[in-house]
Amino acid sequence: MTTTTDPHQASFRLSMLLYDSRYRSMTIQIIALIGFLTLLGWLFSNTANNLADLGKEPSFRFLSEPAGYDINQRLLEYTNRDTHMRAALMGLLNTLLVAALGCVTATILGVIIGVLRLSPNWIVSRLSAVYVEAFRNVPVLLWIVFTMAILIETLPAPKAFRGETPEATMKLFDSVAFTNRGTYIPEPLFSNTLGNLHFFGESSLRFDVSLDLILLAVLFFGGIFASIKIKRRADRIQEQTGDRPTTWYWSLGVIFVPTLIVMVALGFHLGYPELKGFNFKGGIYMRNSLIALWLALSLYTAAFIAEIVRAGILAISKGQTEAAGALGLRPNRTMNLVVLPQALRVIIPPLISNYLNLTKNSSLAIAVGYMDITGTLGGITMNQTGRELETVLLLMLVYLAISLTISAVMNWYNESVKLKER
Amino acid sequence: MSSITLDHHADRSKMQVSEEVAIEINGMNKWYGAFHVLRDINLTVNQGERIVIAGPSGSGKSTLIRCINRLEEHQEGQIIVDGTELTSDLKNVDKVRSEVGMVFQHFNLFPHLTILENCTLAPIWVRKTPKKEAEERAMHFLEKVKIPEQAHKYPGMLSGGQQQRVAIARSLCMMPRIMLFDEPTSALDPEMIKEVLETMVSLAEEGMTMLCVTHEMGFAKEVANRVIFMDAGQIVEQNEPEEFFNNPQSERTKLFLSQIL
Amino acid sequence: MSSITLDHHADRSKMQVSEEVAIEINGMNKWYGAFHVLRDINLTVNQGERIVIAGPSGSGKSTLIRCINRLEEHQEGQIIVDGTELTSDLKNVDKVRSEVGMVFQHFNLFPHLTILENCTLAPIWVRKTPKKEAEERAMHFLEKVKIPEQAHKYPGMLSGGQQQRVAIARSLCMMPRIMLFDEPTSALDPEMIKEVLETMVSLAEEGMTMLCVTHEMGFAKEVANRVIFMDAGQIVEQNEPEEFFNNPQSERTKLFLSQIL
Amino acid sequence: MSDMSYVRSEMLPERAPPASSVGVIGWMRANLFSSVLNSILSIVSLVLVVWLLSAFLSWALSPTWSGTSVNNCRELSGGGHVACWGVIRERWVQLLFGFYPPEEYWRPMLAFALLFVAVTPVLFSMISRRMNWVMLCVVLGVTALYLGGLAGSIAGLALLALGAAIAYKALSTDKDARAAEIAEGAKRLPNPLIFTAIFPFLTPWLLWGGSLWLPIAAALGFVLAFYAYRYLAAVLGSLSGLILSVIVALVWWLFMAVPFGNAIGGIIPLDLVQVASRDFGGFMLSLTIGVVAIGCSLPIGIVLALGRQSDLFIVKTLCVGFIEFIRGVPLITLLFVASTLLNIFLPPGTNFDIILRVLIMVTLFASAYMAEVIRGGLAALPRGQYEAADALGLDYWKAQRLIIMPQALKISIPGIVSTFIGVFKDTTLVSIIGLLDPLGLSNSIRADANWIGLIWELYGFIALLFFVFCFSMSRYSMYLERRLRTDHR
Amino acid sequence: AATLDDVKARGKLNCGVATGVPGFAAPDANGRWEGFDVAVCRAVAAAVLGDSDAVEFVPTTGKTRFTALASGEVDMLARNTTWTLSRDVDLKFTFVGVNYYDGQGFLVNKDLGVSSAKELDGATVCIQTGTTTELNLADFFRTNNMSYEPVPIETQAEALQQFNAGACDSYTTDASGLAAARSTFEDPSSAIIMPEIISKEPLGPLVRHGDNEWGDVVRWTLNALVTAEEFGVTSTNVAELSAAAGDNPEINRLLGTEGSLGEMLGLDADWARRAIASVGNYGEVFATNIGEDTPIGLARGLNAQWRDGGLIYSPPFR
Ligand SMILES: Nc1ncnc2c1ncn2[C@@H]1O[C@H](COP(=O)(O)OP(=O)(O)OP(=O)(O)O)[C@@H](O)[C@H]1O
Ligand SMILES: Nc1ncnc2c1ncn2[C@@H]1O[C@H](COP(=O)(O)OP(=O)(O)OP(=O)(O)O)[C@@H](O)[C@H]1O
Ligand SMILES: [Mg+2]
Ligand SMILES: [Mg+2]
Repeated sequence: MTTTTDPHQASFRLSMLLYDSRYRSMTIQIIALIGFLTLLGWLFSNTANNLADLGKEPSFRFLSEPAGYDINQRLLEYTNRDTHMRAALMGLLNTLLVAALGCVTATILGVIIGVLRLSPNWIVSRLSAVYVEAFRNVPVLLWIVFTMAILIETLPAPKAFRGETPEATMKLFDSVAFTNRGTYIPEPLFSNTLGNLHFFGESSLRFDVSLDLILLAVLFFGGIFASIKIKRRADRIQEQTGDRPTTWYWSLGVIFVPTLIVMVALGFHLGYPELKGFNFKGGIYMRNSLIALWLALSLYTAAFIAEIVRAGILAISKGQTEAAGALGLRPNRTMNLVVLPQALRVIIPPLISNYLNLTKNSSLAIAVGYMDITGTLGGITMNQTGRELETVLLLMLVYLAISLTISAVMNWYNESVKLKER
Repeated sequence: MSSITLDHHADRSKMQVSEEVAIEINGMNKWYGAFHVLRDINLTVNQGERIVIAGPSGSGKSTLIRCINRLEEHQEGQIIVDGTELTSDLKNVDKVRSEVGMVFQHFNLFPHLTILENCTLAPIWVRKTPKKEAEERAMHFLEKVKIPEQAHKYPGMLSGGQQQRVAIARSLCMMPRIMLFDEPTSALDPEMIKEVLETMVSLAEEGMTMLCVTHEMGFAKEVANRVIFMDAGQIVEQNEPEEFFNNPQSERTKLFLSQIL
Repeated sequence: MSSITLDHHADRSKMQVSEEVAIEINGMNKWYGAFHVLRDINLTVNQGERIVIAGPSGSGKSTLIRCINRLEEHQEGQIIVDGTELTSDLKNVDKVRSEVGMVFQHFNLFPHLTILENCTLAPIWVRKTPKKEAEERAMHFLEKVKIPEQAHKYPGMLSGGQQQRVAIARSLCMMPRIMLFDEPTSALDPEMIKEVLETMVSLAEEGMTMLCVTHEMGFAKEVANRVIFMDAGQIVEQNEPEEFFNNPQSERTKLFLSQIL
Repeated sequence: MSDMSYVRSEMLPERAPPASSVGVIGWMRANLFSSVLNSILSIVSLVLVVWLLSAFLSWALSPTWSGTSVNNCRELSGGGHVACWGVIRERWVQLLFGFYPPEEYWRPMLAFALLFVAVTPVLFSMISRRMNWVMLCVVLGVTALYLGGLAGSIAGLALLALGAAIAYKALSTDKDARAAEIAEGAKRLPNPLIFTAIFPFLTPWLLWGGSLWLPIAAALGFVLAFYAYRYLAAVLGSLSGLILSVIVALVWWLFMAVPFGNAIGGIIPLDLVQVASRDFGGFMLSLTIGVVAIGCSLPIGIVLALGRQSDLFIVKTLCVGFIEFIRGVPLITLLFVASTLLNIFLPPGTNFDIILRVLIMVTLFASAYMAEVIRGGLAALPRGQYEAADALGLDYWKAQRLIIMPQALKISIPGIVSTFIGVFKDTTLVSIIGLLDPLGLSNSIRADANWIGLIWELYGFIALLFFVFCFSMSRYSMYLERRLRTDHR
Repeated sequence: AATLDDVKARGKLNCGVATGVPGFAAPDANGRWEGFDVAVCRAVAAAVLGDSDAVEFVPTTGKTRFTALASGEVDMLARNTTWTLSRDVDLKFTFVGVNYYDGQGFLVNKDLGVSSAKELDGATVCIQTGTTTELNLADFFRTNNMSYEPVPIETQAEALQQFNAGACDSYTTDASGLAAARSTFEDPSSAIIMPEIISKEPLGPLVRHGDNEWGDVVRWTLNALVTAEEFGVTSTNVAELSAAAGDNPEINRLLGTEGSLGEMLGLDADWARRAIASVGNYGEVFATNIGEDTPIGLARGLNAQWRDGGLIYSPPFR
């Protein structure tokens, strides 16, 4: 039927903007857009006026000026002559560092606590419940300052290591020093080092990568790749004969033997921390601010993750375990083959949003003086340059970029594991 | 309760009972906390027997059947399955479980695995069957339950009746000597009940030892060689189906039958 | 499918069809995306007619009925309800909706409101009836569907049949001139189907114009003055019930009737 | 084969289970020592608990409640590593109320009690209408008595009597009798939600003081808008009616409300002593920020959630953009905006005080989360509810107001409570921008020469406050979730 | 004179102070703010409004203080803020004077065995962020070719916690702060302040650019306190001295018994008397809040009157 014509085309009336479903949505959207643009314009003009009054013109030039302050915990080399930009970069790396460390430990801890909470052991499950409630119901900021205070108050100062009969000694065969300034662990050193690769010249983004470490990483990941091959082969053998060959020593071998050989060839040795002057020298040094933040964020987030894990496992009905048991599968196999693959689908989305929260909470680093991006760009740089608008804007963009990346990963995962339904 | 009529009559002549004892239960007692759920159960099942267990809700039918492959632990008495006594020794439990298949009311298929993977999982990981062989066997049993074409779908995509048939095939893939059914049809629509019962009949015709909790009395008459009536955790009456239905002895049995038939 | 026998026979003499046109559908077409769900529908319904729409699942029955009060938009052709054409003009839509009542398969009562509030909500807010009057009218219709005593309960406390009757009363409270029913009984147990059908019969006796998608053929024979058979989005056949059931013309209708009767 | 037939002649009685599976021993065996691993775990945990408890108790049980300074504490306890509780004794009021004038403490306390009264009808559906009014009468009555004076005493006694009367009536009529009364046309008590609606206007007056006429004028804006809508919608149709009534309300608030309030206030003054925001501190500040943010974010969240659900592309994009932006950045950056930038964004000369600015930003923050919670509630509603509303001829806004929102909000309550807990905990962040919430105050207290160096006592006290509050709320929300699951129709 | 009128109309002075520095600004158990900086606020309030309690104290951090002032949230800032060119010119504030001459120093534990800041190579140094201190510190160590590890900290309380626990070898901030901090130690003699003062830190109250009348009020209130000390006017004798004009014309002009200085400022004649009566003269303020008899125990040092060899010097009242 193409004969019907639209009788309303000819006579457009103004009221149709509101009472005709074809135009109405357009009208509303245009009103919304105008409203939004007006708001935006209003904010912009206010900002422009206010800044003009203050005599500040928005500009990002300060980023290339020398920062003038020092950063104690950093992943790349940096001096107070470097630019604000590089200081911000150090901060960003620190943020990512503590977020990554936190996510890993929070996950491990959270899974353990979550599983313990389901334990048939009364006291263990009760203790885990106490843990979860204690951490979930007290602000994370409080936990951060609390942890910091514990580290400062309970660990020995470096000077306690001094003297004939020191009050404190290094732990683990004199290789690790826990002090109330931070923890020193041995660092890997190479006597026949291959040198460093240098990127980005003298710019603010410059960084060095040790060729030794690259080589070792390549070997290590190559080993992992080989061990995957070995596992595949074991799978094939199992498919063919039903018996699964024991391969763990092969896997370990290909991962570690080449790496170890090259390490020896490069003259690998550990550099131990030593008490020199006011502080320990040498070794890898993790400041207490980092450790406190890392610990507190992990402990706090772990409480949430534990609940997620528990809910995830509980969501897999008892019937699934029983069915697996009735088929003769041992509990650990049941866990690996039946419960975990299903529970993970339930667990991972909220898990990732907790990673996101942890990353955002890492901005509280400022409370313990850990120089993350909020501490550098949003802290000292903002203070010293007085560029509140620019720094806060940059700060938000950085966090937004991190968040969006993480949620993109999450969406991709959710899509890929959707259960197939009728 | 319901009484679905099966399309073809079961061939009783094929169902032979041997002298060999498959399951022996002696003076078994079980408690849930302080609640005495199974009381002094004595039961001997021979190889090839098809036993239907009936009884009012809460009488302990499921619990009894679940004790036989130790999904529940009993506290007193003996359960000997195929010569292996069920104790807290995990090896015995493993042995028994690999010889006893179980089908649940709610199918309990693994939703993250395809039908074929559901069927090959246990043979591969428990029996250490080569994958190829396991798959062939799985296809064989899927054909038997008449759904080979669904092998690569996921359980969520199948109807209830199809899912229950997959569950049966999955158990069969472990080549059990004994099959336990716990109300396999009570979550299904009448149409589907028929499909599943027919599958079970054909299983009985092949001489499988079966213990089946069900209220499908048509099935019991057709297939069972013994009907056990439980009430309040005890075996109150057992008899051949003919006798059981036409001439119940105990008052409780009579009451129960009057209600469900 | 099922065929519930109603307790009292409908009084056809009361059901008078006037000359006035209630609904007119001319060359109406509708697509869901690229899927052509309704094809060239032409239908005229007079004031007082009782029309039953039947057809296989997915044939577009629900869609057709939902187009009539614009829960769905059609893309081509005309739908004129009580002289008002359904176009994108929202005022017309409002007008039509206040004259057309609709009853859904799943009742869709508002669970947070009492039965009485369910019934008075639209009269008060749409028709701007004073509350008192609205409540009186609601009680009147609740009496008609025989559940005045439930007026202060919440929908969750009622049985399915009672809920569906409330849904009917709720529609009636808006004093519609036309009632649409979309499988009003298919979510109900047989017992309850009867209650609801009886309510619908008494409605028909009062001369309400009704369009009813249903598979209750007993109802169709009893009440309808026309049965429309749809398949693949088209009206395949329409006739008086007698003729329709005893002497179907098209092959598809025959096939369909053989399946459901 | 009749050899297999068997009939039980007499039924077995129930028997007690073997001793090893019941009683203390059975319980311990089942719950503590069911396997080797479990036994080890049990023992390790026990040792851990005992060790932690003994360490904690030996620190916490110290006779220093009366200490007046750190040194005084040391003397009282005879040295050693023990708590100095004197600081809590001296400062707990400050940690609770900040710098709020002590003679006005009754105001925040009354506000808090009223908050409880206002949310009860929403949160605890099993408490009857009458009980709600009784609670209100009791709270107001006790306050009036506390304030004393002749008028106060009379009003207090009257209110208490009224409460007692309602309670007596409630207890003496059972359900059926009540139903009969209602059927006869006896008036029901007004819905306690009326008080919930008044509460948001009453509280600011209680907390900040000033003239009662200003909140009344603000509330009048809503009343005006409502009547304008009623009248205009009938004449012009609902959408233009809505837009115009919003404009009416805005005009009232922007140009007329304050002069009106001042004018009437000049004639009939109903003033409380003004308290500046910066005198808010401690736990009361956290609570104020939390409650205000959640309260204000609710309507914004609803609008955002509806926008996000709508099929209008631009509206949807704007809402999604806002929500994702807010959820993507840490609260602390928003607080930086509040403390350093917000005044730059507003017209030159505007000057909100810092607490107001923080309130604005925390509200925006909470509304993004609120929007997601409410979206979940909306998504949980079956489509049929929308269709039924449409079929009855309700327009979009009426359907939302009468059908969709009441249900969606109910489903969302557990989520809203969780969001509140989150926001409430996050209020500690304001200490970073120099507000004196409990954590910020603890720093100031430690700057007092008497209490320098004290950490655990203060942190512990603050943690305890938060814990008690958040824990009970989270329990409540869990209970709600369970109930929603079971009484789901 | 917009600000002055605002303050008068409001009846309250909004004064930005630190969130907690012992002796300089901290709330006591009753929530009453006390301290050396606080006294300046009170003096101004007394001068302008006649009531030294008509002050709203706005606690600010290093980060928020300038915004608070620039946005008009506070009328003046009396908080350890160093007068620098860029703050004056670029951030557009007017420093109305110096109420405390300070300099950044180092506090170390005695048993560390260090006697000079030059020996701090490799040390861990706690600093309070948000001030000029971290820049000074970086400059000092760079020019002396030494390395150090900074530990940035938000509040003094936390800095002291770390210092006392030995988590940093040295605590650096303005010497006044160091002395104040040291005074709170269980054993104040266990820590020593290094002789090096690595920066000039003239601390003083400041107001916004562009409102010179208001700036004058604050400036001359401060000067009044200084002048009062110079001429021996104290809170105890000020009532007596202002009852009638005395022999000293400077005192007379100060106390309004002669001339019309108050009027020129837009205040009444009594303004300085009220300021002095409420908080005392500069010396009294110093003595009651941070002087040698207080737990803080600071010597006058640079902050002595110019006649006594210090830098405290008020332009003449005339
Ligand atoms: N895990 C358990 N803990 C405590 N009591 C249980 C448990 N499982 C079952 N029971 C109780 O044991 C009794 C027997 O349960 P069982 O499931 O064996 O009954 P049933 O005969 O299978 O009933 P139905 O026909 O309803 O399935 C019931 O009273 C039940 O409530
Ligand atoms: N919202 C929609 N989007 C796309 N396709 C739809 C939608 N609603 C229905 N359809 C399709 O349109 C066709 C007709 O649907 P309709 O619900 O009208 O059928 P019906 O005749 O009422 O079937 P039933 O008896 O099962 O209710 C079906 O193929 C259906 O899949
Ligand atoms: Mg059972
Ligand atoms: Mg349909």
